[in-house]
Amino acid sequence: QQVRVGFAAEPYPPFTSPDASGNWQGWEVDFMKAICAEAKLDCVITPVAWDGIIPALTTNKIDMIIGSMSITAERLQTIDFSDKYYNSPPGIIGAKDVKFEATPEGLAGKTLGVQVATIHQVYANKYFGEAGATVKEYQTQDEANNDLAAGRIDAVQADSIALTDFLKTEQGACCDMKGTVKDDPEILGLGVGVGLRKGETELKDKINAAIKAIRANGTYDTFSKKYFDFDVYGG
Amino acid sequence: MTERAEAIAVRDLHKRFGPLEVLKGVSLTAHEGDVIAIIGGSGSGKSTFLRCINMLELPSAGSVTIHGETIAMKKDGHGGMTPSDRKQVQRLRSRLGMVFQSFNLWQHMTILENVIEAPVHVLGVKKDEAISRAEALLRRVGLYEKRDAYPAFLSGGQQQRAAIARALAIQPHVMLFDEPTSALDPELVGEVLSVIGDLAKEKRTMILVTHEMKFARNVASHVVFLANGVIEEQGPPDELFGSPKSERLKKFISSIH
Amino acid sequence: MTERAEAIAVRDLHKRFGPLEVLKGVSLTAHEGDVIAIIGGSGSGKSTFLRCINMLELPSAGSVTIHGETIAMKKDGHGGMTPSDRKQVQRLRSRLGMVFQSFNLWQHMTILENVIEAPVHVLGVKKDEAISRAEALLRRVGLYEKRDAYPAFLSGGQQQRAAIARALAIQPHVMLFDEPTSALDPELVGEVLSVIGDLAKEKRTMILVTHEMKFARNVASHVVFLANGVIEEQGPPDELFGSPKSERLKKFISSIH
Amino acid sequence: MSDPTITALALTDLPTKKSIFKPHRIVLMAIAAAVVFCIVWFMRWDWVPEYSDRLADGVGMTLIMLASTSILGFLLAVPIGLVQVTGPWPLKMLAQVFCTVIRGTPLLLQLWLLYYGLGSLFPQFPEIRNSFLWPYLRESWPYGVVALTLSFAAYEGEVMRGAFAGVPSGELEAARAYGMSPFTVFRRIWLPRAVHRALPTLTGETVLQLKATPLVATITVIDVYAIISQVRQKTYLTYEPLLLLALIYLCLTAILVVGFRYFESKIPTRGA
Amino acid sequence: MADAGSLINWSLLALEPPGWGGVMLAGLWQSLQIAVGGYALGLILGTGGAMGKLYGGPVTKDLLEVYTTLVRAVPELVLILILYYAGTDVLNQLSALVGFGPVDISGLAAGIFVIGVVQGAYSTEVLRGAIKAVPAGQMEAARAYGMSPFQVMRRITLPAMLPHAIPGLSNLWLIATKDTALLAVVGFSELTLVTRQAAGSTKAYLLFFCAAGVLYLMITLVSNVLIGFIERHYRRGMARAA
Ligand SMILES: Nc1ncnc2c1ncn2[C@@H]1O[C@H](COP(=O)(O)OP(=O)(O)OP(=O)(O)O)[C@@H](O)[C@H]1O
Ligand SMILES: Nc1ncnc2c1ncn2[C@@H]1O[C@H](COP(=O)(O)OP(=O)(O)OP(=O)(O)O)[C@@H](O)[C@H]1O
Ligand SMILES: [Mg+2]
Ligand SMILES: [Mg+2]
Repeated sequence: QQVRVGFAAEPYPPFTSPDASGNWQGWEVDFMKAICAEAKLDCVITPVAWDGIIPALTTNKIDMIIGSMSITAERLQTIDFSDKYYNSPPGIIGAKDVKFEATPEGLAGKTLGVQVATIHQVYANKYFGEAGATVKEYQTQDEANNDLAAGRIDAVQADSIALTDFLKTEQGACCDMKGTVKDDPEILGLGVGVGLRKGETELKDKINAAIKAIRANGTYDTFSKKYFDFDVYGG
Repeated sequence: MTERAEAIAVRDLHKRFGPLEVLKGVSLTAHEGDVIAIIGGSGSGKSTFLRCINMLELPSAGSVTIHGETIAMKKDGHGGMTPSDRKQVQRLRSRLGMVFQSFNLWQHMTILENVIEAPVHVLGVKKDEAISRAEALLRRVGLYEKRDAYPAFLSGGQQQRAAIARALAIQPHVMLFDEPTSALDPELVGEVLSVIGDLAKEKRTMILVTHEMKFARNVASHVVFLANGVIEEQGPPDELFGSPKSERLKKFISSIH
Repeated sequence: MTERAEAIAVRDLHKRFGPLEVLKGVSLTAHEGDVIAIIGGSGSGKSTFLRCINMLELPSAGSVTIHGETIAMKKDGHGGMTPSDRKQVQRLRSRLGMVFQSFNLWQHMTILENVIEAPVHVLGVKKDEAISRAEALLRRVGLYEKRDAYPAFLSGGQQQRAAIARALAIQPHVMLFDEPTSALDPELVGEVLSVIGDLAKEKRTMILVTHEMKFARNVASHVVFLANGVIEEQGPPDELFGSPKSERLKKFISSIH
Repeated sequence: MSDPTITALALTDLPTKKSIFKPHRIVLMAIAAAVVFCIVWFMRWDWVPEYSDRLADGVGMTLIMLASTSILGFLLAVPIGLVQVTGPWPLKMLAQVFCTVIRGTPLLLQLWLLYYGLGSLFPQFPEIRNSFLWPYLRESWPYGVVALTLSFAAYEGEVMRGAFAGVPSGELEAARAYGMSPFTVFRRIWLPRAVHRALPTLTGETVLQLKATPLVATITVIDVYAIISQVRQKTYLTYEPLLLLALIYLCLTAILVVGFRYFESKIPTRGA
Repeated sequence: MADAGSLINWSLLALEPPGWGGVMLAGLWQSLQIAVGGYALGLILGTGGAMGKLYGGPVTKDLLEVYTTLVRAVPELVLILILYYAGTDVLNQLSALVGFGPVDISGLAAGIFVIGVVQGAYSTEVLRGAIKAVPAGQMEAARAYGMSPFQVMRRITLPAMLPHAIPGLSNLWLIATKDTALLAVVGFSELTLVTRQAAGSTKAYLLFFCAAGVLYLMITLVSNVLIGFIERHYRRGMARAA
């Protein structure tokens, strides 16, 4: 059975990013390979625009989403999720020479960049937008980071793992981590899961079983070590 | 005249455009070798009559018989008629060689391609054979050297001669000419008329609408005067032009000269 | 004739287009009130002569004097001449009212706007004043009702009358007409000629190139026959048309009639 | 781009239906009504009231983008067209290269090149942040305005070139014959006449420009397209927001066309 | 902070990894495939559409009018989004109705479909105008010599309208090549999107966007040369003045 796995068609290191030979690589690619091998699925990567990835799933263009997508109540109304496979608290970064806190007060009057169709967009609009920050929405995370480096925006909210990775790059040298945001499970969800069409319980069961299996047999830890020196699965 | 076969017989042809009845019952028979000239004032229905013969215009009533075969017609919903057998119409059309006032050569084909088009694609003649016949025809109308030129680069007279060659190429039983010279500059009329005159001498069956009275008188075996949608008078040219009977024809002839 | 002031004097005008010498030394003087008709075969250089007068065509040699003021010219590098003072040319041009064969009305302006354009933007007349004068002129050429129409919606004759009003609006010393009726359908020629005839009756100085011999004979005070780039013959119209001396003129006159 | 192509690409005339009440049309309209009913009834539209304010703002942004870039683009198109007709050869070359490059590459790419390409230079040249332009360089709309303006100028520049070249020389000659200076000839006759000639293609070009505006949403300008994108993210609806968006553009186009037709009827272009 | 020299790190464009040239060329190849496919599909739809608009029944005419009006009034970007999702959805539901499972539509097919439907409306209008420019007498002469309606179409109407259609069709081709860039917005890996990915991964935005611009420009310039040949070939029957 062939399964089309939807990826966001954009670099999102260290999870998914295209390399110069046109292949995808990163932690989530390794994760996908591991569960597909485990569940004996013939998986093909199908890049889709991030802001259209849920419609692509519901209109049958892809069969599952592996794209650091958090399991939220809102998304669960439209699609289904597997169990979580990693967790990353949202963080906020900003220029090194400007000091502020990752709180509504700290961000008041600042421009905050987020990627559209993410939990961060929802969160930032609710907590910071209300408190006087300008929330600017980007189609890709990479573009938000780029504008932060360019100085067009003051801060970016995203996965702290992805942000940490960005801060390590040449471009990210401009900025530092201002902290993680106050939790709101309602919006921020319960970790990242594989997105699935509603009603496809058979596939969902296979994937849940596969996640359990690779966690249990050490495969998960093996490929995670290549990327992280901490437990990405989270608590 | 009676011993020769009937080439075309039109019986009681009516044609109306909406409220306007252009032809009010016209009958005409052309036998093999006849050269019939149709004359008449502007708007008298000459072109319409000619176009009804090959069904470019659908008659409202009446029948058309070509070489003994009557075109099968059926009534349509709107008080007119349509041919009941498209294939028959296409077959019979290919026995009529029509030459238009405005030549209507196909602009995207060379002269030679124009001439072989219908033989090859309608009659199914082999291309080689069609070409050799076409070249003979073009030589006859004096256009052999222009065979690879495109129509737009020819003078009006040359285009009309090419159109005549094109019509002859399907070896028609009857040639139909609709004012073949009236779109030409006066100095080019002669060359076309002389080609048509040659065809008349060969006893080729022809029906021609023309405004060239002198020419009609010289080449026609029979002249038909159409007025107000009916044949007002007809007969041999000398009789018709020499001693016209109807007032209308008298007036028409005097207005022309 | 001599007591009247000189309106235009052209002396020994030469004009060549590359190898072709179109004007080979033409001199002509028009006094106030003269109506000079220039006639001649096609290609004889009539238009070129008229266009040299207001420097739309730059003469190769010779001089043009308008109302006593000679246009200052200097040699250019290529064996021709150019005006040495642009402003002078512009000023003198505004004393000449040119009417073109193809009207050349400005299509993006109404008739009234066409007529007030040069007075307002060249002569600096106030707009109100220009309008009231323009309306008077348009009334005179019978176009008052059409003053707010755009040229494209007028007949050729109406357009040419509007063009005459436009030329008159700058209150020119001399009116120049280049075949003002030859782009018109025959039935529209009359209305334009009658307007020009009226101007002639008022003793307005005019130079007109025309193919209308009858008209030239009636309105001109002086007729010039141009042939081969020189003035072959000139004189009062009755003399010139009545008893032409040169062979060329005789032939020209007979070919026209 | 020739006029027939513009007409093929952009709606320049509303379909005129002489008689709406032909039997087959009544049937078609009944079917259409049924389809509309199904769309309204079976699809989800409860989000519309919540977003109506923002949609109105978005439409406003779209219209501002359209108006400003069309006007600026047109102003730029005039010199571009002019130098191609009479300019000295370096200017002529420059204008031709400009038109070829802009018309030969996708607008989306131009937008991204301007916005992200320039943006990627800022970290290396921190002095830019201190320049007086920084308040504008920070924003995204100026990039949209520049890209759309250049695009309009390139396409309309070709039209203007034809319009300038096509003004009958006799009319210019008449102007000179009445003593106008070269500049007056240009100002009073050549330019207005060329603009007049270019008018008939302006409807099409403007509709094309309207159709190009949603691209600015990809560089974070909040136009109506961006608002609809937000709706799509929020509601997870696939079709409804897009259908509404299509309807909005349809209406905007119709209004543009009707408006231009109205103005055109005031300025006769028969002589053009 | 990067030094200015990294702006023109040409090795990033190398064909072999770690250069991104190969990926860019693959994107270009995708773009060209979609452009050619979409253009061809558009021509087919356009030919049918033009015929329908000119010779079809009243219902056909009205439906085609709706099609061309909608496509010409709504931005390509919006149409592409709608068609991209709706196209496969509708197809899937149809095949479900007939009893087949969901059909697997490749991204390439979806891209061609989307561009083709948009181009179809444009071609309809271009071809309709071109056919109307052929004098009616040409078709009448063909009928008078006994050609069937289909033959008239194939032998006379279509070839005779080509010289009139070629300028418009050439422009449509250039637009098709540029419209493929819009597929980047739905995440289709054509030239513009892979450029954006390459730029994002390497941070050499200017370099990659300019390189892509050059590639697009090359398509246009090469097309223009070819169009010139084609135009000369098909206009040979037209008088110089025409
Ligand atoms: N398709 C048409 N629809 C309506 N009226 C038509 C049509 N074709 C011809 N008519 C009318 O029928 C009448 C006869 O036309 P027809 O062309 O047969 O005249 P004609 O004798 O050939 O005239 P001419 O010498 O000017 O060619 C005219 O009044 C014409 O207006
Ligand atoms: N701009 C030009 N360049 C080259 N030759 C020209 C130019 N203008 C006119 N000529 C030539 O000069 C000659 C005289 O032309 P002109 O227009 O003055 O003749 P004309 O007497 O007005 O003739 P017509 O009665 O036909 O108007 C012609 O042979 C013409 O070809
Ligand atoms: Mg007739
Ligand atoms: Mg002349």
